[in-house]
Amino acid sequence: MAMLTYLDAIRLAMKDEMERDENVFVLGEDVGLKGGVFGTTKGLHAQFGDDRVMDTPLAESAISGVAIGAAMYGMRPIAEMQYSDFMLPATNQIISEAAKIRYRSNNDWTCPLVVRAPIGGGVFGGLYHSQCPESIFFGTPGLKIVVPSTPYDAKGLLIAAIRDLDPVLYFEHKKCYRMITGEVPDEDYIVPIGKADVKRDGTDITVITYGLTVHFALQAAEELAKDGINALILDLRTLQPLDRDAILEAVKKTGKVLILHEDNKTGGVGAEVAAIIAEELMYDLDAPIMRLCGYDVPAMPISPPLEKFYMLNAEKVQEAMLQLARY
Amino acid sequence: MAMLTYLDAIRLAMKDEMERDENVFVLGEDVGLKGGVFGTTKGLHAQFGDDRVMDTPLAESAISGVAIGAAMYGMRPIAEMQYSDFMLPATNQIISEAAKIRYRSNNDWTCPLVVRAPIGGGVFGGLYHSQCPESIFFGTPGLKIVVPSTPYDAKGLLIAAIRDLDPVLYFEHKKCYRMITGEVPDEDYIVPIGKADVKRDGTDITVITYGLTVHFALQAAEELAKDGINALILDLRTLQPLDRDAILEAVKKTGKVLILHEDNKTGGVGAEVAAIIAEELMYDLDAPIMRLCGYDVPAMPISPPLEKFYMLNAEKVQEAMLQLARY
Amino acid sequence: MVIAQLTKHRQLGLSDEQVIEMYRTMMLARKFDERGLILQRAGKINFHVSGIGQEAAQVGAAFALEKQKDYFLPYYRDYALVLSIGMTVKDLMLAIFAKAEDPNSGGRQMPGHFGYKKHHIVTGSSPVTTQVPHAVGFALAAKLKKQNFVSFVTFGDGSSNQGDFHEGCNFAGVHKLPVIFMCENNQYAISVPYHKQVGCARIADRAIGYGFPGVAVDGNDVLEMYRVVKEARERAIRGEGPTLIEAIVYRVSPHSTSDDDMAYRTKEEVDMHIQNDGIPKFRAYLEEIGVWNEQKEAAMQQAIAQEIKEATEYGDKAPFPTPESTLRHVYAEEGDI
Amino acid sequence: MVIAQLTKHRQLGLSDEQVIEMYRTMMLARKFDERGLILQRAGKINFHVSGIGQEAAQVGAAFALEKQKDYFLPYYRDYALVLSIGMTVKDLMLAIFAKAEDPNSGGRQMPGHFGYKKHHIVTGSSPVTTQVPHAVGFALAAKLKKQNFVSFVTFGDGSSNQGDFHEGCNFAGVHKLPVIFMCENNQYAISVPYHKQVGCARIADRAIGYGFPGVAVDGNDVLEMYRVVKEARERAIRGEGPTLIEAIVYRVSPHSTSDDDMAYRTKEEVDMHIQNDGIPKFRAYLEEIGVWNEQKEAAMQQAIAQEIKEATEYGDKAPFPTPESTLRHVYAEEGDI
Ligand SMILES: Cc1ncc(C[n+]2csc(CCOP(=O)(O)OP(=O)(O)O)c2C)c(N)n1
Ligand SMILES: Cc1ncc(C[n+]2csc(CCOP(=O)(O)OP(=O)(O)O)c2C)c(N)n1
Ligand SMILES: [Mg+2]
Ligand SMILES: [Mg+2]
Repeated sequence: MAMLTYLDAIRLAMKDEMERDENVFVLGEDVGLKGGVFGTTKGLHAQFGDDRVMDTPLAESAISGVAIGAAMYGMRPIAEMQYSDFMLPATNQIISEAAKIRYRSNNDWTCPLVVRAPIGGGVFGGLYHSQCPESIFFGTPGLKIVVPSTPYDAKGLLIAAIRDLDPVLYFEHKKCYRMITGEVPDEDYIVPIGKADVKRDGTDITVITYGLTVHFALQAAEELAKDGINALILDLRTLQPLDRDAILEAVKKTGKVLILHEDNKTGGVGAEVAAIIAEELMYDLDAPIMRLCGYDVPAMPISPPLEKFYMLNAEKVQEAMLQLARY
Repeated sequence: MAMLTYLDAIRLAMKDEMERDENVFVLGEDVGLKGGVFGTTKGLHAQFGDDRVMDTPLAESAISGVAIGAAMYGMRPIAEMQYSDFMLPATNQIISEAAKIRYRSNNDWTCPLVVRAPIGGGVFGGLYHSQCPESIFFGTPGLKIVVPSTPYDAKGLLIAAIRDLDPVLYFEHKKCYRMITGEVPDEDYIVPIGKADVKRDGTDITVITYGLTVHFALQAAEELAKDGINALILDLRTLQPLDRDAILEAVKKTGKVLILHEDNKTGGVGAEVAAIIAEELMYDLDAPIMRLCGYDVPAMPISPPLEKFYMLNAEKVQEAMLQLARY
Repeated sequence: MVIAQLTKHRQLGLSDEQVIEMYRTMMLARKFDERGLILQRAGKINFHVSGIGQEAAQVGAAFALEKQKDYFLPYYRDYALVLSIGMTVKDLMLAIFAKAEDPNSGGRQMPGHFGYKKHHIVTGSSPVTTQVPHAVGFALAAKLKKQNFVSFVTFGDGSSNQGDFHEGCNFAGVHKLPVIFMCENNQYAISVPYHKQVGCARIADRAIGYGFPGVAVDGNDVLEMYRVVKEARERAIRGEGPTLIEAIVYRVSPHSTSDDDMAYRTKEEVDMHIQNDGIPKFRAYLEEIGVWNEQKEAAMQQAIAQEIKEATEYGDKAPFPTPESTLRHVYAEEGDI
Repeated sequence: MVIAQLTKHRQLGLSDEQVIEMYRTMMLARKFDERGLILQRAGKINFHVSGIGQEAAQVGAAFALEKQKDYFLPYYRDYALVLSIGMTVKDLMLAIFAKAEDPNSGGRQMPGHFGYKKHHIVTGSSPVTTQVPHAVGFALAAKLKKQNFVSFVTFGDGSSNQGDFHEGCNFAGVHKLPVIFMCENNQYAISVPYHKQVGCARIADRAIGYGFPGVAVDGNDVLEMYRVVKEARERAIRGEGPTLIEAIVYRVSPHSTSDDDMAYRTKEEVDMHIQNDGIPKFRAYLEEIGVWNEQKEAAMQQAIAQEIKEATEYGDKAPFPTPESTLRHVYAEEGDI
């Protein structure tokens, strides 16, 4: 066990997997000498060289498209999108190609690809360095989507993604990179894709969330515990395929649910989670299904008071949880 | 009043608006001499010439990007995507640009653009000529999204979209083009964006849907009426912004709701509709919120038995409605 | 051996048997294609997209490459190409009838959407030009794994205006990857003629913008196509990077069975181009050098007719996939590797 | 007038007043830029992206175009460009302090994301190269509405590898639209040097693939930039179509205040290029031809320092937007047109 930052856990996962399997390689903008604009590939270029830690031209459709070709050949590419905001030029390659290769070839060809992309705001990045693109790709069958909240999950999910036989979108929250540290095993392990995780058990209300907001929920839960309100915090970890059983079990346990995410509310992952609950547990609910999400604006502005207004935080989450508990 | 096909209604809307406003023009692949691969622009080239009915190079990002530039200047472009499946190369221009121009410029610049794209299957088009892309763009603030089901709505919504001050995605269902005919006023009218429409009133169950499946629901409702089951059919018409009030009212009226769409279930528009209902009407519901949607597979295959298996139809819808009524 | 010295194909290192096989393959593709059109008109299949007029370019290229070693990323008109590298008419018939046994997609995709891992034919989709970056990815794998294969990708003239063409070519140019880009310039993108589609006179010239050679070739000259692609392959294997080849052809058929081309071009124009058909030209060459004659032609035609007849019957009778199979292979299943 | 005959700027049709104004604008941009870096280090602002070393290219181009008539689609290093066409240092300061009064975005966007309809400066985003098709759209509007303006768009060397560059250029080439594409080739895309980024030796050569002229220019030579852009504008207005201009410059600063460039290049390399700075070169020219001297320089420097000081104070003190304003202008509001 070692205490690592979320960022180091991501880097270590790539390092370990590249040492284990020579088919694994990283490509993206500035991933080489610079080690990535956030430092997630620092040191990898020195260890593995130009070919396996490859600086690419500034062209996301090519980064993903070339990675798809290499994956079909049998490589295990990790394609880094510098910011998830800049992943959209690659949408066609990801949704029309990566997601459909196994299906359209009737299982003859496969695309074991990982696309890593930093998401989220609160970093004074303005409209285009702060977005959460989950809802664009969510609901595309053929893709898997994961979003770790802790260093343990970050490493375990990335290793699982690299070893997965299908394309996986790996969204990492910028704000967690250096802010979140935690224990990470030294030995080889994975966090299985498709399994949510109860980050805090509780009896009164259930919060279902993922990514940065997991931490807001946990902080809020500690505060509320002082007033005897016991919150269960379920970290989805995998957005696609959703862990239906874990969601239903977590809701059954308390009968009250708050769905929480930074991505804007309308059409977000939370809508599907709410729909699943409404389909299955109507009569187990003691309160309406509540959602606390980003505002429905194109993206968060950079001006400090506006970013603060947009971003969720422990206080806003606590308030919503309290409201639900009091319902 | 004239009896028109859905396809003619679309063409007439463009013709009338181009006659009314010289800033309106159409651009896209094969929209000129050929009149579009489905014939939606037939005759327009002859009437308005090369410049206003413009064949473009085979490049969707340019079609939308050039249209965005022209719209910012003050033109009213109608950009045709030959199939919505081929709209994905334009995702970055649509989501990063069109949707954010007003917001990011703090209301200084605007983007009054219409993007028309044929959606849906049942036409032996295989994976890439049958898709419903709504869920990719749904939930992107700054965009409006409409999907007509009748000739009346097709013309009225397209005219409203062309006159709208913001970017509108106009999705037309291929299967409706020639199959659906109806009365269309000769005089100028619009169907307001953001307003759903009760296509059939009822008291026992509510079906919320849009596009082709509206017709399946209506046929099924007629059958069920024979057994004394009275279904209310709400046609959303506009997916973004959703007509919250109409949705809630329609559900209140019967207490039982089936959400129906051809797009695959997970992460579809239906999830948001279900979430809204679960948020607001928990205690007015006499049955769990039910969804009947496309399967969660990458896209429908072309082989006839497979396409038939994937596609919804009046029978499948009737069965679901009956199940809900019996609940 | 005097003659031999003089024949172009021998100078190119092609045996008489090989050129005859090339001729047969072009004819086989043509006959399959014509049958496809008939089957569609007869209502036996819903759709056919034709490669008539592009066979010489495809066969010339295919024979310059190494089957089962190089990787092929064809586009929807490449019947002659895939027939040259292992696909059979039976395979193609199973595809156009959308039957379970179709090796391309198990009847899931439209005709012309090729894929067959056994033959290194990479699965393709409908959105044009997405295969170009994929081909670059295969070439990158060759470099990373130090394998001496090349990847070969085709696309149309209109498709060369997609961003993926530019991004893929530049990536390959920067890293000098062993990939051959072949544009089959048939002068139209559905109804849009070349001059309304492409800003420059020759698509081959676009290679200048990526730092590698671009060559325009008469796509009706099968031996010239062979020569140019062979050279490109040798360059690639020597580590000298990509080549862009523009095969100048003409789309003789309408865009597809859904298209009425008389809405945007004249019969005269089409007829004029039919004169340049590469198949009779090549037959004339073979007869001129004495390796072909009436009898051989008749025998071959009969064999081809038989092969197509059997394949058609097989494809027609073969079972459809089961409806529930629609739900399979979205993700790896237990036991998939 | 003997001298006059000889001075390059007069031959180009520029008056002494104009070249002095060009020099002042270059210097103003440089000083604003240096202040931005200081403010960021001082923690007064979060982020600054610098255009140091690209001022001559931008000013030379801007002065060859028509303010408030042509449409400008700048990229994030174009401070000197926007200052040449109506933006003030005060406007820029309001932007870097992200204040409500910022005309670019009301404090919503990062610094360097320009937009000001009054001055025909078209709103820009962060995803690179999306502005290229937009510029083509403005040029298309000029053609459709028979207006005699041109659109002018800039972008970096790395950005010229995006699909939108290719698609936009080809569209403009096919329709011979009045647009000028200017690539500010500063040799790097963040840490990636030109040779790992672009497959060909000269980005200007890519114009061949779109059927219009491409010209590479020394971006430190403000008068040469002026000449080339002026010519391009005249071609565009005559209906002869687009021009691609490659301004060869060097990115003197790190990519942004978040970047440590010493991780991927050496101080020696940077220092060497600082020698070619276009600003002192231009000052030398002005002194040589006798329109400039020490005193004038001192006076100008003082005026600029004063202007920047006042703008900084104004920007610093100006109010932020209200938090709730976050929710506004997603769609047109009552009364918007
Ligand atoms: C991205 C995309 N846009 C549009 C289409 C529809 N479409 C299919 S083929 C075609 C024309 C292709 O022309 P070209 O590239 O010249 O190839 P050709 O058909 O002439 O061989 C079009 C527009 C598509 N398949 N993909
Ligand atoms: C589509 C997209 N991908 C990635 C980025 C992140 N990014 C910002 S600037 C930059 C480098 C741009 O290089 P270049 O085009 O040469 O312009 P320069 O910054 O050198 O002036 C990158 C990769 C982006 N803004 N947009
Ligand atoms: Mg063509
Ligand atoms: Mg640069």
